[in-house]
Amino acid sequence: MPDRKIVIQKPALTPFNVVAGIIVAVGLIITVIRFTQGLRATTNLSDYNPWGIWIGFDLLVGVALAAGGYVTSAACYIFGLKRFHSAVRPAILTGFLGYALVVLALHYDVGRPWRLPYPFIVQQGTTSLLFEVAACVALYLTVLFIEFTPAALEWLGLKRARSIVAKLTLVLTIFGVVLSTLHQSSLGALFLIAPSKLHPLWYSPYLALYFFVSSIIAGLSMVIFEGSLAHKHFHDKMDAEHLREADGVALGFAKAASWVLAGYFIIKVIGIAQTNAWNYLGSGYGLWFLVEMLGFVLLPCYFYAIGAREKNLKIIRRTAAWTVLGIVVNRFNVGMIAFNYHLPSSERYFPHWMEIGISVFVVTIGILAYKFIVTHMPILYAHPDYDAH
Amino acid sequence: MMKEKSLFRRTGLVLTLAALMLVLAIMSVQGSAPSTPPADDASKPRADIIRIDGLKQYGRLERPAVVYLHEKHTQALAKKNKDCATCHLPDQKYRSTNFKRLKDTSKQEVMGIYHDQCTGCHRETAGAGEKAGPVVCTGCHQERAVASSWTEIGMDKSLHFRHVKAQEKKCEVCHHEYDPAAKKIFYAKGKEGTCRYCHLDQTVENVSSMRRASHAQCIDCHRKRLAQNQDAGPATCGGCHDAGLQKKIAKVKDVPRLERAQPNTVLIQAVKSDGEKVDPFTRPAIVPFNHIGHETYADNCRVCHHASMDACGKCHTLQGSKEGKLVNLQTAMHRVTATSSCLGCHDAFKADKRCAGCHASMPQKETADLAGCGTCHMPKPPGAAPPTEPKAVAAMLLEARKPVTATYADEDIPETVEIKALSKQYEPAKLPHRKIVQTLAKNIKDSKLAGHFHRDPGTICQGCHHNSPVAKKPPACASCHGQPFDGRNLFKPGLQAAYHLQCMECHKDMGIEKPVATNCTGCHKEKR
Amino acid sequence: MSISRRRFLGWLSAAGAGTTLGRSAHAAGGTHFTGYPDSLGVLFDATRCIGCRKCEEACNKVNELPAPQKPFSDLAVLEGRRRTDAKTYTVVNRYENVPGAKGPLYRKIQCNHCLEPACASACFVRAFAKNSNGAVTYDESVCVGCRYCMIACPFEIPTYEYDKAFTPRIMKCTFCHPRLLKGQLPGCVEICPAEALTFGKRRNLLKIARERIELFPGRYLDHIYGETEMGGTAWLTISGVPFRELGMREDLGTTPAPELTKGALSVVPVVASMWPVLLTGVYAISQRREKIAREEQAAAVAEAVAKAQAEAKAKHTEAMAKAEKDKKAAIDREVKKALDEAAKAKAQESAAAAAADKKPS
Amino acid sequence: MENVIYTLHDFMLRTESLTYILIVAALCGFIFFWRFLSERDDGRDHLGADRPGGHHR
Repeated sequence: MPDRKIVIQKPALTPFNVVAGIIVAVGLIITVIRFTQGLRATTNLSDYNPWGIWIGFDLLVGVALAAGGYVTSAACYIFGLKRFHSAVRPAILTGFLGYALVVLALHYDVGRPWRLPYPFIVQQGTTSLLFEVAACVALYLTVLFIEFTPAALEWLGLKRARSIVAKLTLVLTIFGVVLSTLHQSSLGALFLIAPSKLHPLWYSPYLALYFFVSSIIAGLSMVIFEGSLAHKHFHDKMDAEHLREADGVALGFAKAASWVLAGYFIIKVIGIAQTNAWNYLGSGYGLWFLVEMLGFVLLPCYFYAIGAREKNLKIIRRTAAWTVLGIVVNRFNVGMIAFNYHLPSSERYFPHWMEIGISVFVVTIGILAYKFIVTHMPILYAHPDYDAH
Repeated sequence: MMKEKSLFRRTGLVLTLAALMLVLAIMSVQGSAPSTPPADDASKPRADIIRIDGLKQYGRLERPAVVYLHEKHTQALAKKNKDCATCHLPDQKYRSTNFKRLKDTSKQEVMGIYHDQCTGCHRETAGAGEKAGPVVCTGCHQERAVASSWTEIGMDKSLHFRHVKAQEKKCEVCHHEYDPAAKKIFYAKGKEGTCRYCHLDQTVENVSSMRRASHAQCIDCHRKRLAQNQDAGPATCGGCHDAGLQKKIAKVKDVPRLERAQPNTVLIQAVKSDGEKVDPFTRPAIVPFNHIGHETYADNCRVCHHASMDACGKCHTLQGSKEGKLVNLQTAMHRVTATSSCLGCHDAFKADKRCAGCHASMPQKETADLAGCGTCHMPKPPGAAPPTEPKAVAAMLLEARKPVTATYADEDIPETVEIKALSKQYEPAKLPHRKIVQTLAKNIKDSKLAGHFHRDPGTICQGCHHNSPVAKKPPACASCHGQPFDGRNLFKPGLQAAYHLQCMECHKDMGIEKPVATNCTGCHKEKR
Repeated sequence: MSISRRRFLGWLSAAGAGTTLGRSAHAAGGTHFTGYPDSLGVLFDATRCIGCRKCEEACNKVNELPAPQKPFSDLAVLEGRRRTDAKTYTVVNRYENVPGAKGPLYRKIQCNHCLEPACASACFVRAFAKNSNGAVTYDESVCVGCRYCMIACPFEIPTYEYDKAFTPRIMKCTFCHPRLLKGQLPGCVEICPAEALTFGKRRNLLKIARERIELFPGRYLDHIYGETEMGGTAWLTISGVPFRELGMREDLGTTPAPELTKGALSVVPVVASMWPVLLTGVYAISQRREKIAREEQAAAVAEAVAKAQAEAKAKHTEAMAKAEKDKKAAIDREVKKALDEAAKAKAQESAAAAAADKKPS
Repeated sequence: MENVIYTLHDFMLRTESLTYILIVAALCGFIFFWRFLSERDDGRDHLGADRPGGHHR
């Protein structure tokens, strides 16, 4: 186990710090413009395209990729797969950061962000799936925060509080799975109300199910993906248990991801059969749909299987990165590319550079926060003073 | 481990390739078909496009039907001094319209004939170093969108007259009957009907389809006459069927009346379903029909005699019979939506610009308005005793029923009408009332049809002054049209809309471009 | 393919969630909703519209919207395709060269005031309300500005004030709700010179539309747009050409918007209540399996210990018996003594072995 | 298109029939895929373990 008290002094002007600094600076400038001149000045949103990448990427992708928290904690605490224990804390942390950033990004997108609590405290639009998403995201962010507190409390040395929270683990995990199931699926169900706008290959009565199942895939893949990144950059922060279990986590998650991907592929095909959308496969959108289905579902399914069979971590890690990209592709398709497919190309949406700037800014903040927390709190190692809960 | 690694790489590669191939396969099957047709002949519309899809009768086509350009082949053969005989074999009397065969025998054989003979000739031609047609499957079997100028051609009065003249009134050259017992055709004088009575869209037993019959007989005759340097009709596809060339076919003005012993006047006769004729003079009103008058308006006999050259009542009996497809006499005469009914044909004239101004805004519904009945249905003449010849009675009644187109005297028609009711922002609109009436009256002056239906001098006023009795001084618009959206009368527009709808709709339907509907000051002068 | 775009929320009802309790069960309960009785509407007759833009002008005036760049009398704007925006509640577009039409055709665009508005169904703060007079109105004071209503609206009507940094509103036609309350006509209806807009109770408008279609079968298509589209709208349209020629979508289906999300919503309580049950069950099973595994391990260890002990005892007894026998059989005392010692040594050995077996547990 | 569907019943008859075929095909495929996925694992792993948490021992 590394001695966490040794702080390695690094030069402040590393390339990473310089790039991150520039991004943050630009992000802050755009923030000022956004909150002084409105969305017209910072986005390419229009009356035809009310949602851009701040929803398509920051919300849809962000929430999907933060699914690692509930997937890992469910595997460890509910399904009793204790050998994945070391993966839980990093997953919870990324989940928490992910959701926090989603909420942060939403402040940019909605017109009057200070009214975000209105659905709960002023008037409840319970018929809206967005209400459900909002409620679940808010609650789940709280759950993730509590789940994450043991690490912070250990860092702060608050033993009593930490032991109270530790006792809540199972309840919190079950809560997390329930809330995640609901809002992950509801993000897909948001589009159920617009059958005339979403391309028939993507619109399906199963949309909610697709989003939920693919969030499991996203969660599994993100844990592998982050694990490999953390291994590269924070190897010195990891304890023996973490290092010993890391390969097992990757192998187990790869096998699970392959299996879930197979199921996902089948339900996608059945969805096409149910809506009888076969004839669209011959069109341009059909080609793009096939790229998604074959390139980002079937292909990773196969390579995960190969990786798990051959115990080849390199393949697994690359496949994980590819699958994460596939999730991005899928969410972009539903949220933007196949959405408004009926409009002439002149009315279609392409993000403004400032929109991209804010999205990159938000991701950068996430990475910085992760870096800070991982270097300061017991995430990649167990605190010597505490038992594993 | 290293070995296994190369295994993954290989499988991955294979999988990727397979996926790519699948994508390409789907693209080629589904995507390419409707996308862009080869544009070789698409530039100029043609009348000679034949879809060779005869194998349809043996089940689904395995490949796309062949789009065959007939004149391209005729011209190519003509250059080599070859003619129809190259492809069309002689049948009993005329050449077969089929390609290199008299009959469709079996799928294999028909397919074989096309494949061997078409590609055989193409190969031969190509072998001789000349430009030739395709020899591979997809060369012929492909979906091609060639612009078509094909239009149907029919024997109208003018064309018929020219044929009669050219054949020196020998009707038997074309007209014939079929004797099913002897399985022969023969000519029956005075029984001539139109081709389509027997030659239907599809070949039925021994009666060939209209298409086949006309192509065999017309072209054969035209070709024979052409060969003898006689005046003859076209012998190419476009000659008859190209929209442009069709217009160049000479039209005879004032075609002399057809000679088939048809009556000048008819008394419409009702027949009961059992064939018993109803004595017209026992009926309260009878319909005299001006046969010779209608002949000038109809392009051919089939306009009215749509299935046989018989009296309407023969099939359309009083109660309806099987031969008349259960359409009874009443319906056959009155159904507005039927083109060959009296009312249907009369109604079509309302679309004329001169008539549409008033008639387009009148309901098209078949009306139960009994006032109009008297135009056709007349009480029997008092003097005519029962045994009088019906045709003579009809002639007598028609003599008494002359078209009238007169309206009120000019001084009875207000010259201008000022519309002040809606002038908050504008000066009163000045309606050139008399000019309008005079224009309308002029429009119908030459129409006998209009003359019969606008018998009262006030009828023409009804175009605007609707829904009130015919009168010299009809009520003002505002006396009916008040506030809009009156809950007690859902269908009546308010005054402003009533004016605008009446004026502007009429202008639109009559093709009067000024004033434009959106140009307020065109009618209303701006208030200063 | 002539199928309706009606969607089947199959998997949701299959999960047993479609048939929840309550008075609102649609098909299953035999109840269905027909909207407010006597609610109002407008019938737009596309064959009557002359494209004068008076309705746009009136709308702008009565709603006190900002003045447009070009005056309303300028009909050149009809050259392009326009839509509603944050400064315009209604626009008229011109459609030239429509097959089957004598001249240009016009179509007015504004909120159709759905019987079951998608915007209201989608709004998570209930900023939209369907009023009993038929108007769908918007309450700016609660709106968060998420723009989900714009996603949901099949007619693409709600617009957003993208220019405003702090107080952006959703902007859309209000059916002149305040005017209706005062007994006045909507601005556009009042001014229309040709009564291309007919105002009245929706059920009466349907009668008028049907009557017009019946009286003039050649002028109108036999369809009232809005009678069933998206579950029906308060504003109806009749036309002489297919509605798609006027830029109206014909593939919207007849399912009202709330019906589209009803299934997904009904799953929420089921997941919320059954997931904890199932997950706790899974947890219990995994715990139990762990416990059994532990017990089995303990039992196996105990058994091994017992077996070793029994074996040692048996060996000991055997050795003792043998020694006894030997003792009796042996004559030589020295031999006997030596055997005694050997037996003792063996017993010690096995005891040590047993102890060694026991230790690792 | 030559096959126009006019009734919901016909539409569902077609889609549901195909769905059942797909389900059967998928189930058969799953068997082989699970074998493919697990055949190199140590012996005890052939049952269950198809949960999102991955395989267990």
